[in-house]
Formats: sequence, C-alpha cells, structure tokens
Amino acid sequence: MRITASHHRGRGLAGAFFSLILAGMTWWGTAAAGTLEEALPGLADRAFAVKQQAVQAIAATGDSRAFPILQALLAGDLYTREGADPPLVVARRTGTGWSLRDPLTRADLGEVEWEAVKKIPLNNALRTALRGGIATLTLSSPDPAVRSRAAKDLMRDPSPESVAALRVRLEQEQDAAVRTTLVLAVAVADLRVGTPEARLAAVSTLEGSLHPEARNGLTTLIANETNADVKAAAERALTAIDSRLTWNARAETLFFGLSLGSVLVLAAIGLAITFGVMGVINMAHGELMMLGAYTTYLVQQALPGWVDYSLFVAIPAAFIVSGLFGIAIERTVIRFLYGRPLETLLATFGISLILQQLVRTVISAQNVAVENPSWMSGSLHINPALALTYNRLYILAFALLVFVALLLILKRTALGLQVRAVSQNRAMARAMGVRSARVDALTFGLGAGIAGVAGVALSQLTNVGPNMGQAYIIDSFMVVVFGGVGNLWGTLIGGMTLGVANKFMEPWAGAVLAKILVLVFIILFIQKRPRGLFPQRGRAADG
Amino acid sequence: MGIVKALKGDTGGQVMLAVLLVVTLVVPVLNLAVPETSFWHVSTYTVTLLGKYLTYALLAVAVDLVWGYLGILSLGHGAFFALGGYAMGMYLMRQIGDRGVYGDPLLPDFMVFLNWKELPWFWNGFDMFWFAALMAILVPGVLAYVFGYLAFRSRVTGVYLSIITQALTYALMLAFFRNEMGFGGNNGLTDFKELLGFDLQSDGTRAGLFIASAAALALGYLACRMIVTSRLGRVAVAIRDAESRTRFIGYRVERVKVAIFAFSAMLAGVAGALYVPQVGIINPGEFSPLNSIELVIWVAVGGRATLYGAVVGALMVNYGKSTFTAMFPEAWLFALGALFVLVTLLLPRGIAGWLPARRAG
Amino acid sequence: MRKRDLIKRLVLGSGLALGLSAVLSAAAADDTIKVGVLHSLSGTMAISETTLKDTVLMLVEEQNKKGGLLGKKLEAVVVDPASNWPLFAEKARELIAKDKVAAVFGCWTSVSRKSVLPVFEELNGLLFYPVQYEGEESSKNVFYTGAAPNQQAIPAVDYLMNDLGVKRWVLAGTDYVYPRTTNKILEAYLKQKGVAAEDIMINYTPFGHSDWQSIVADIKKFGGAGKKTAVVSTINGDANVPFYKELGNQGVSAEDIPVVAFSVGEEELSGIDTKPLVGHLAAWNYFMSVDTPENAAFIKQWHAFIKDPKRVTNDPMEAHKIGFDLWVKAVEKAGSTATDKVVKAIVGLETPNLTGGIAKMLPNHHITKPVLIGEIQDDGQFAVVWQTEGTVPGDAWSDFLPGSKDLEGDWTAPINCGNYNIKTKTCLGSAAK
Amino acid sequence: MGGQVERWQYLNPGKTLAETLDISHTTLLYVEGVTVSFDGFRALNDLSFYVDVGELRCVIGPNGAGKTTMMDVITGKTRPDAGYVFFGQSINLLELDEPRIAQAGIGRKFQKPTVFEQHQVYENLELAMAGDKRVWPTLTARLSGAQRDRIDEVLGIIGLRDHAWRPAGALSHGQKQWLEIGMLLMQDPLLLLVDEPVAGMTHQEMDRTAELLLSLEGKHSVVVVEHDMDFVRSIAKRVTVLHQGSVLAEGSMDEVQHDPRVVEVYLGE
Repeated sequence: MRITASHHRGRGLAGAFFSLILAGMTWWGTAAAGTLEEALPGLADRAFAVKQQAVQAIAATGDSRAFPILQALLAGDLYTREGADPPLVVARRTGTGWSLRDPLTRADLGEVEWEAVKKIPLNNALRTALRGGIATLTLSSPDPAVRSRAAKDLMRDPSPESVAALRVRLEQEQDAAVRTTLVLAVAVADLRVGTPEARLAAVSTLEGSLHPEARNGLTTLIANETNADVKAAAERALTAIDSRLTWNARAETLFFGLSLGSVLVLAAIGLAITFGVMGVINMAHGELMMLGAYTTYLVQQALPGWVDYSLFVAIPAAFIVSGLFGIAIERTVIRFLYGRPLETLLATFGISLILQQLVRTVISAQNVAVENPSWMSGSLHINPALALTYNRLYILAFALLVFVALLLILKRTALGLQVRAVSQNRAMARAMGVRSARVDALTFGLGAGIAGVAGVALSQLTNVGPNMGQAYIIDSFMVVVFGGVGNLWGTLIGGMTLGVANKFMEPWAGAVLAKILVLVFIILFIQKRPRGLFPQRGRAADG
Repeated sequence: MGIVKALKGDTGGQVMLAVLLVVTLVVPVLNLAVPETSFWHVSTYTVTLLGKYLTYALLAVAVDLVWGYLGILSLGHGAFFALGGYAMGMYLMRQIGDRGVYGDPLLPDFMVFLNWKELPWFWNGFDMFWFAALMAILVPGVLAYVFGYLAFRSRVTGVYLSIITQALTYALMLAFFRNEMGFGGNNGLTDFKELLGFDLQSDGTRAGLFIASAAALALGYLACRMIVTSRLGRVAVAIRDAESRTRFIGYRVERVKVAIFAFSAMLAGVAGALYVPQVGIINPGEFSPLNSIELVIWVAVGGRATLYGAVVGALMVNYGKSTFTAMFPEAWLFALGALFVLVTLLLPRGIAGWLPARRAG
Repeated sequence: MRKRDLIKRLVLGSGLALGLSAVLSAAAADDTIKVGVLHSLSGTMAISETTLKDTVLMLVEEQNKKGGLLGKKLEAVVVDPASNWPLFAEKARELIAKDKVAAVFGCWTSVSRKSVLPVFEELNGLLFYPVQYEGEESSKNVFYTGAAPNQQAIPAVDYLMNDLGVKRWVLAGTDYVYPRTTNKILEAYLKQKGVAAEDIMINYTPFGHSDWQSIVADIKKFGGAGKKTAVVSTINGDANVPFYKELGNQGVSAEDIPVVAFSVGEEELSGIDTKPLVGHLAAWNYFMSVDTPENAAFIKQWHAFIKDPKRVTNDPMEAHKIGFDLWVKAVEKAGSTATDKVVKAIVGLETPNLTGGIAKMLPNHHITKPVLIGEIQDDGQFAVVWQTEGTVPGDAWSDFLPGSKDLEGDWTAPINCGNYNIKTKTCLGSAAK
Repeated sequence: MGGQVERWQYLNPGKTLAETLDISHTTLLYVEGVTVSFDGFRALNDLSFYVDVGELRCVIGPNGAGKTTMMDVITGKTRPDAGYVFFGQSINLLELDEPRIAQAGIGRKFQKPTVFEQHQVYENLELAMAGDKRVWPTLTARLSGAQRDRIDEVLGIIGLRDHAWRPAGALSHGQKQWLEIGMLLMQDPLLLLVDEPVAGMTHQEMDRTAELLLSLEGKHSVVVVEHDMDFVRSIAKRVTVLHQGSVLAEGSMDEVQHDPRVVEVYLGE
C-alpha cells in the first residue's frame, strides 16, 4: 500500500530522480554484476531462490529502470507470458482482461484476455529482498519521506552492501529527520558488525530509543557480547528503554480498553433505546446489526473499486435498511406486546432465528468478505513503540459521534420529546395528541437503525456472517443493565468501564477468565444497585 | 391422599399422567418384546428419543413453576439442567475406569492426553452413584439458593432478573469451556460405558432410563401440583400479581421466592442427570443462553401457569425439531422462529390457553 | 369434554406420530444404497459444513452417473445436527438405525465426532471424518481422511525451523481439544529440538474471540526479542478474521512474524479481505492452486455442480472425495456394504490424491497424505512454497505425548485393536473384546 | 388494656413481639420528628403524629401534603432521614421491614385498591389471615374450623358473602375496596391505615364504607386518609390536617374547619 503510493510519486519525478540515483550509485561499481537485461529473465524462473538472486542482481545494476520493475514485482503487477516477447510484462486489470506494458521500455503492448498471462508468485524471503533492493535504490530519492522509509527498511536486516549504502547516504544527507533515522540505522548496523568502540558509540546513540530494531539489536548484542564495558552499557541502555516501554504499554492497554468499550457501546446503544426507552427486550438486536454489516458488504459489491468511499454510502444505507426492518418488526409483532417485556423477548428471539436463516438462504451460510478502506488500515504512530490502529481510532470516534447524535435527537427534536413523553406516560401523551403508535414505530426504527450503523462498524473489525449478531447480544444487554436502563449516559459509561476493566484484567487473568470476572462483577453489582449505574424512574424501569 | 387433592380439577394433568402411564407401560414392551420385523416394534432410537423428551418435559415443568406461578422468568434454568448433567456425567466418567483408550485406571481420557497427573479434588466421590445423584440435586439447588438469596433480597425483579440469570448461565458456559476447569472443556464428558453396572448401549438399559425419566416426570409434576395447590402456591401467585401487597399482609416474599426457585432448580438438575446417560454426552453447549431461552419458549407454547401445558409444549416443540431437522434441514429454523412469534402473538396462554379460562392461570 | 379430547389429541398425537414415523422409515425401500450426510446446516458450524454437505451430494450424483454401486443407485440422506453436539449423536442414531444408511460422511469439530463415536461403535456403522484433528483416536468404525498432527503441524514446524530459521515460537489457539493437543505435541517436539522454554509462548482464546488487540500486542513484544519469531496458529475458523486484521493494523507483516495456520483454508479466506494476510502461511494437504489434472477436473466438476464459478475448493472437500472413492472401491471389492466386510476390504486400498501422490488407507484407519505449505496470495489462493517429497502416513497416536507413545492402531488381524500397546502387547481399554 | 393484649395473644401465638408491645400509655403509634426528602424535595418535614388505642383518626390535607408518604414510613416502605416511629412504647418500627411490621399488627390499604385478582375473594381473605407465615408452615397449612368461621365472619362484615367464590378481579371497584379492608381485618391488626377508602365510590357504597369503618372503632385503631370532606365529616371524631409534610392543625372537625390557617391553605389552592 504505502509502497505503491511512493511508487507513483517516484514515476512522476522520473527524470531528475533517476539521474540522481545514478550519481548516488557510483560506489556500486565494484558490486555491479552485469546489466539489467541479463538479470531480468531470472525473475521468470519457477524457483524462488533464483528469483531472489535475480532481484539482488537487478538492484545491483543501479539501472534507472530497475526501480519500477522491482516495484511492479512487489505490487504483484509483473506477469510472465508464453511464446511472446518480451516474456516479462507489467499487466494491469481492465474490464475484459489485461493491458500490458514492457517493463524496460514502458511501451504499451496492447491488451490480452485473462488466461494469456501468469502472475509471478512471491514469498516472504523474496519480498524482503525486494524491499532491501528498492530501499537501496530509493535511498537518494528527492523525497525525504521516501529516503527515511528506505533507511528504516534497510535497518530491518542490514546486509554489508546496504550498511555501506547507509554510510554513503549519511555523508550527503541534509534533511535532519532523515539524518536521525540514518544515524539510528547505522548504529543498529554497528551493533552487529562494528568494532568495540563503534559498538559502544552505537549503544549510546540507541540509549532510550523506542525503535523495536534498537531494542532487538541491544538484546542480541547482550546475548553474545564479549566486551564487558559494551555489555554493561548495552544493559543500561536496555533498562532505560524498557522503563519507557512500560508506560507506553499502560497507555496502550487503556486505548485497547476504550476501543473495546466503544464497540460495546455501539452494540448496546441501539438497545438502550428499544429496551431502555420502550421497555422492549429485542433479542433480534444482534441480527439487526448483522443486517447492517451485510448492507456494507452489498454496498461494496455494488460499487467495486470505491472501497475507500463505500463506508460513507454504507452507513446511511445500513441505517435505513435496519431501520425499516425494525419498523416492520414493530408494526407486525411488537406493537401487540407493549407492557409485556418478557413476551417481546420470546417473540423477537423467534425473529432473530428467522433473520439468521434468511441471510443463510438468500446470501450464503459462509462469511462474506468486507474490505477495509485504505484509510482505516495501518496505525497512527505516537512514537516508535506506541501505535494506535486507525480502525479502532475511527470506531472510537464514531461511537462517540453516534452517541452525541442520539442524545441530540432525544433532547432537541420533536420526535425525541414525544418519545420521552410516551415512554413516561403513554396515556397522558396520547391525551396530549401524541400519535403514540407512530412514535413507537419511529423509536423502534431509530434503535434498529443505530444497530445497523453499529453493524457497519463491526464489519470493519470482525466476521460478517449469519451468526455475528449472537456474539454481541448478551454483552449488549449487560452494558445496558449495568449502565442503567433508559439512560444513554449510563450506556456510554457502562460500556467504556466494562471495556477498560476487561482489558486491564486480560494480561493476568487471560481473555476468558477476564470475561467471566466481568460477568460475575455485573451480577453482584446488580444486587447492590438493582437499577444500574444511573437509575431512572419511569415505565421502562419496571419490567 | 395429597395426590388426589393435588390433581383435583386438573383435568389436563390427569389426562397427561394417564397417557404418560400408558406410554411408559407400552413402549418398553413394544421395544423389547416385539420382534424388529413386526409393524408394532418401536425402535430403540425412538425409545431414547422419547426418554430425552421426557427429561425436557420435566425441565419445562420446573421452569413453569417459577415463571407461570411465581412470575420469575429465569433465562438461566439451562444452567441448573447442565449442572445436574455434569454431576451424572462425572459419575459415568468414573465408571469407565480402565476401559478408556489409555487404560488409565483413574484418570478420564481427556486428562491423560492433556497429561494431568492426578484427579482434581472435586472429582472425588463421583465414583459413588449416591454421591453423584446427591450432587446432581444439591449443586443446582445450592447455586439457585445463593443466587436467588442475593437477587431477591435486593429486590431484583422482572427484566433485570431475567438478564442476570442469563449472565449466570453465560458465565458458567465460558467457565466450563476452559480446559483448566477439569470438566473436559469444549468436548465435555462422553464415551460413557455403563450406569450402575448396566451397559448403557443395551436396549434394556435404555428402556430402563426411559421408564426412570417417565417416573421422574410424573413425580416432579405431582410435587409441583402439590405446591401450587397449597397455600404457598396461592402466595406465589399473589406475589406474581401484587408483590408489595403480599409483603404488606406479612409474607416474607424473598424467602418464598428463594424456596421455590431452589426447588425448581433441583428439578432441573434431576432432569439433566437423566438426560446425560440417554444422549451420551454433556458439554458446555448445554449452558448456552440460547438453550435457556428456547426452553422458556416450550413453556410459552404449551401455556404457562398450567404445568401440563409445559409438558405438552416441551414434547411438541422437540418432536417438531426432530422431524423438521430431518425433513427440511435448510428451512426448519424458519418454522421454529415462526412458531415462537405466532405463539406469543396469537396464543399468549399457549396451547392450554385454548381451554376455557382457568383460575390462577 | 372438549378439553379432554384436545389434550388427548396433543399428547397421544405426538406420542403416536413418533412411533409411526420410526416404524415407517424403518420399513424403507431397499432398492437403493443410502449414504448419510451428517453436517451442520445451521448454527455456528454451518459456515464450514454446508460446503461439505454439497460436496458429498456432488460425489453421490457423480457415482450415480457412473451407474451407481453394485448395480444400485446411491441415495444421499441429509440431516441437520444444527451445530448441537447431543443432536449429532441423535441424528447419527437416526441415520444408522432408522434410515439404515450404509455409510455416513460427516462431522467437523472434534466434539461432534466424540459425540457420535459411541453411537457408531454401538450400531456398528461407518463414519468418514474429513477434517484435520488432534489424533489420539482410532476406531474400527471411523475413517480419518483428514490430517493427523504429524501430517500437518509437525512438517509445518520443520519448515519454519529449517527454511525460515525461526527461533522463537508463539503457539496460539482456540481453547478446545484440537489446539490443546496439537500444542502439547508441538511443545514436546520443539523442546526435543532444543528450543528453550522461554522461547515458547502459548496462548488460548475462547471460540469466536473478536478482540485481539492485547494478544497481538503481546506477540509483538514477544517477537521483539531479536530472534526470528513465528506464530503457529490453531485458531478456530471464525476468530481468524479479526486476528489477521489486528495483525495487519498493528503493522505485523508476514516478513517480520509469519503466522502458519492449520485451520485457515480457501473457504475461510473467501470470507476475508486478504490484503492484510498476504505472505502468511497455512499448512494443508491440499490447495486449490495446485495444478494437477485431477485437481483441475475436481474444481471443474465442483463449479458445474454448485453453479458458481467463484466458489473455492478446500482440504476437507478433498478429504471427502478421497474417503468416498475409497469407500466405493471397498464396497466393490467386498461386493457388499456390510460394515465388517467394508472395514476388512478397505485397508490397503489406494486412490490418487488431488495434489499428486497416492492416498492409501492404513491399518489405523488414517491415510497417507502429502503435506504442503502455502503462502496466502492477495487473490485468496495459496502459493505452495514447500512440500514433503512423497506422502506422510497418518499417525493416530502421537509419539510426542507421554500417554500415547507406545500406542498403535491396527484394525487388521491378528491385532484388530484401535489402541494397542506395542510394549505390553495388549489392547487397552474399551477396545478390549 | 388487658383486652388488647389478649387479642394480641390470639393474633400471634408465641410471637415475642406480642409480649414486647407495651401500650400502657394508651398511645399505640408514635411518629416523632420524622423527615423524608426525595432528591431535594421534603415530603415530610419534622412530622410528629400520635394515635391512641382504638381511636378512629382522619387525616386530611391538600395534594403533596405527605399523607401517603407518612403511611409509607409507618409501614416500612420508606425509611425516613430523621425521626422515630414507635409502635407502642417499645417496638421501633424503623428496625423492621414490611412483613414484620404487618405481623406486628399494622395493616395497610393502598390508595389504589390492590387485591389478588387471580384469586377468589375467599382465597384473598385466607391469604391475609393472621398466622405463621413462614414458608414451610404455609406449604402445609390447612384451614381449621375456627379459621373458616373467621373468614365467614369477615365476609359478612364486608358484605361479600355472595361473592366469596368469584375471582377478585371480577369485583366492582367498591367491592375491591371492601375486600381490601376485609383483608386488613383478617390480619387482626391493632392499627389500620386506610388510604382513600371511598375514592370512586357511589353514595350508597360510601355510606356502607362509613358504617364499616365506624364499626371497627374501639376494636382497632384506624387512620383514614381521605379527600372527600363529606365522608370525613360523616365519620371523624378527631381530624389531623397535614400541610407541606407537617401537622398544620389537629382537633375535632369543627375546630379544624374554623382554624384560619387551614382555611387559608384550602382557599389558597
């Protein structure tokens, strides 16, 4: 992903950039083994080992055309074909087949149908080699970002050549940020190959650095270091790093807890409406989430190639789909059961079974693949040791957003007013001219719609399948009851509390035990406060 | 004497017990005495199936006692059922002795291949039937007593109660899934050999278990009838309909609730203990909250607050499940789901509700 | 009056109907050979098992096209045990006792197999079990056409150790018997290979575990110790998606910490956005991507049958295919579908694997399989990066567990025993006749 | 007073509360300085209120004066923030929960008539009947002849003999009110707290209710909370006026009616 991004940038600046590379590559003279044309066919070989040598050879040529070829290979755009010249082609998907280009001349070779070309399979060793090669080639890219990424990549497993390349680059590097990375990279390398003095120096540069490579380097050094001073220094450096790491770990756990909490809140908040405000125990709530998730899937199917934007379509779509299902359920079943919450439980349980089987028969019993938009994958790097994953961050924010929106609807809008009126005193509200039937339908629809939206969020985290709803229904009820029925704030705080508690217990209790403890805690808590964290008077309170 | 009084005016119950008696007498004969070739032969498969249904029916009666008459909708009764089952399962495990695949005289197979060294303390005593039987009743009873004491004392009622009972069975399920617990984890307990020295795979034993289940159902039913026809039963209904009123005329509501709840849990335990040897496996799946909800549905289908209705409901729903899963495997869930919806909508008092309104219904 | 009738109808009705339905089906037509299909079509396992149901239906159809078996048509009897383990036992009994099927193809989870095992042994039926499992079992009435641990786990570990130079090991699994046993075996194996205890991290999670944040973070830390680290995953199907997504998002790439999975196949991948998984490994005995003529034919046949060219094939499907072929061969050889004759006939029979090599039914009722290791590609297929030369015979009793070192399964005369102790020369436990 | 104690003995054989009840000062109920507040709002404000043995007391007052809250405090439904509530000299009601208070001899009729609708009238009375109400005895309880007579007697008092075998749910509103009073009588309480007994009754029913309550005077202490002034006038000897959670005035109907503060309060509305 990231690589291809830089790939395009690289192409844009092709001319200037590659002449630069040639300049930067003069030291390769010795290592340079043959020309690109000689090395290239190796890539078509079946054996991974041969391909690997070919990659190194290609990188070694320092040829200006080498870089895009390696890029294409890494991105999986490089294909082989039988009985035509050149045998190696860069292929891009078109509606009907492939459009081909010559990797060397970049000349257009026209289109062919599906079976005409075969993709060159990669394995991890090959990918590592490719990254290394590309890094050495891009170490002198005009774009600082690219340079520092190259330096980082080389830091991973430094080969003698790459270390040499790093040193060369460090001489000329102007950009401060890139310099620090380079210094770090060289230091890590020195830990392995340098003289005792170099090693000592490296240790001091690495002191307190949070880069995993730094820590790895130090641990390996300590493991097989002979020189006492170096060893001592390294140990000091390591403890310094670890003490900083523990704090990061705590922050991380807190984040984990909050993000788990946000999922619980999302799942429960729709329930807080149907259960809390209307006193309906909706066992089909989970299935309404499932419908939301499937809507996301269908949207992505409908708009192939628009994955990055699909969610913005999916969210309203899911809200409407689940909302309509909700209204249908309310009109056909639940409205006959008001004031009998336990009956609603039984009926909606039946509905949940039907919805599950419906999805199985209409779509399929298998899970379906919902793609993550690029902006949701990867993570936000606070520092090299602490990274917050984007999908979790967005979902956390999203949960809060939904919460606030719901709060506003209930507090500020006419519907909200009527909803609260009906939930407090149905007869009176009717007397005041509130059309309670309509309000009930809309309220339930709202709750269901929120469930659908939650489903969209879940589709980004976990399986989308017929059973996904059941996994959340019980937790959702726990959150609502714990937080206090009919109180949105209770749901928010309850969900977050349970999430964080769960995550802080997990390390020493283990995932399962942590969950059990949380449940037991809730059971006991309800004894102490039968109406939850934030009790509330009103019809919903007495089932 | 008491029995006569208990069944007075309970036509449904009388018929139900009569039919039960006939079936109990006839089926084993048709199974054992009548040759396979005869049209009248009843296969062992059917006998076992019926036996299983009867244990379900007993479970349903237990649920109806607390739901129909006391107004407590327990979504955790599956847990008491499963605990009773595990007690029996542990006894059956110990009976295997050195006939396990590893031929270990003491340890059940699953402990051997997770190379446990010795038997966990709580497995002691389960080699004796009386102890296991006692535990099958006591463990659910005590759990229900403690849980109920906490919940009812702090006046947790209605939906809240239902949901924490659900939490209870859910927590137990997760706990029993853990292999460290020493109950065989996900696989649970299986591959039983014999019960009180009778080979569990022989037709005779199966017929015996069937009869035992029928007897247990009959006795459980009568016991419940005696309770609901006693003044305590009327107090229970009073609590269901006007809890605080009942308090103000001097009844300790929480004690009445705990007592009946615990008794019902014990019945569930008995049902579980009879269920396990007939189906040949007990595993944490039995704790699944969905099971507990489903068995509440049986009662709803049959008609709550009519004990015989619970029996009818359990038999019908399960018979339906067995046939539908075989007849249209892809679609049977639709049927089941629809059944639940329609019953709650159209038959709020279940099948028994068709009958002219009864008092204390 | 009306009261009494009604209740009579209800109770008697259900009672009689039961009896009748049993009797009627017992007197079923005898001009076909019935094949039982015991796979969950609803509940949690439906995700994996429905495909296998279709596979068996396809195989039956194909066999009937070839003119059936012993001059009779095959008839598939499908039931739905609904992912409910006791129901598995009940349905197994129904298939054998009521429907009188000649053989049953079914089960996925270990617990379902454990649940039906006593039934098959009591009623002397035949079960073909197509899924890789923990071993530690060999029954006269069951044929294990999936991989035993030595046909999947151990070769995979060898590959990581020798080809990728892995030094530190995370054994992550769902908390049930297959991962527990497999990890016990691997732990013993690794220690035997001189891996230190602190270089092994074992972690168990509940079914359908969806929040992997902390565990992945732990794995990262564990992997950050400067030694090449790999994860050996026995995580059960459903929990894998969130696991891999979390790996991807926390920036753990296959180049840093490869994950080799034993329960992730094409079917599972078809339900995942594979971008974050590219480069991770899986060990199986079959990959859809392997191009042999047999495999190409099988895939073609599958697509034709299921009428959906996008559907994938996977390892358990191949296992069913092999099991079915072997059963057909055995029945033809024995000239009868009688269990004992088939059991006697089937041992030693051979049929080609779809991935090359020959599958042979061994005396312990396991079969010989090649072991392949594939890297996940971005199209949801696997690129084979390593494979055993020749096939590996399935070993029912692991040599790395103290309890079962000395056990062997051999269902041929004179031993005829599933758990025969080669030291004491005795047949242990229940199998003793 | 001996009579009191004897009846008490009959009420609860072997109950120690019986002996401890000390009504030598002819005052049965002491409510002293009781304060109750619900999130800020003071429902009872330093209320003091006494009831003598055998007297019939009417309590009136505008809405929100704290009449019902007072009953809640006496019967243990609500715990006061401050003050004492004693039954006789020695029984501290604040230490007891609803059932114990009921068993100690305080019966309460709710504002909204609550009877066990699913049960027959007869059963309603049976359940209310004084006696050992622990679980096991209740399970094994059988009606003795004396108890049957007692139930029959009360059926007579509340005039529901002909309805004895109908489900209580089928009764008219007024009949439910009487049944509930009958249930109180079955408890043989020393003190009856009757909340709005004639709400929604016809005039004939009111008159019968008046007779009923008057007939209780002397045998029991009765506290009647009522809005309907005519009704109060028809039965009241002493009247207590509550206002904003404390006693505004107390005395005969005439006295309070002419008390300027009372007039002001009522006209003020």
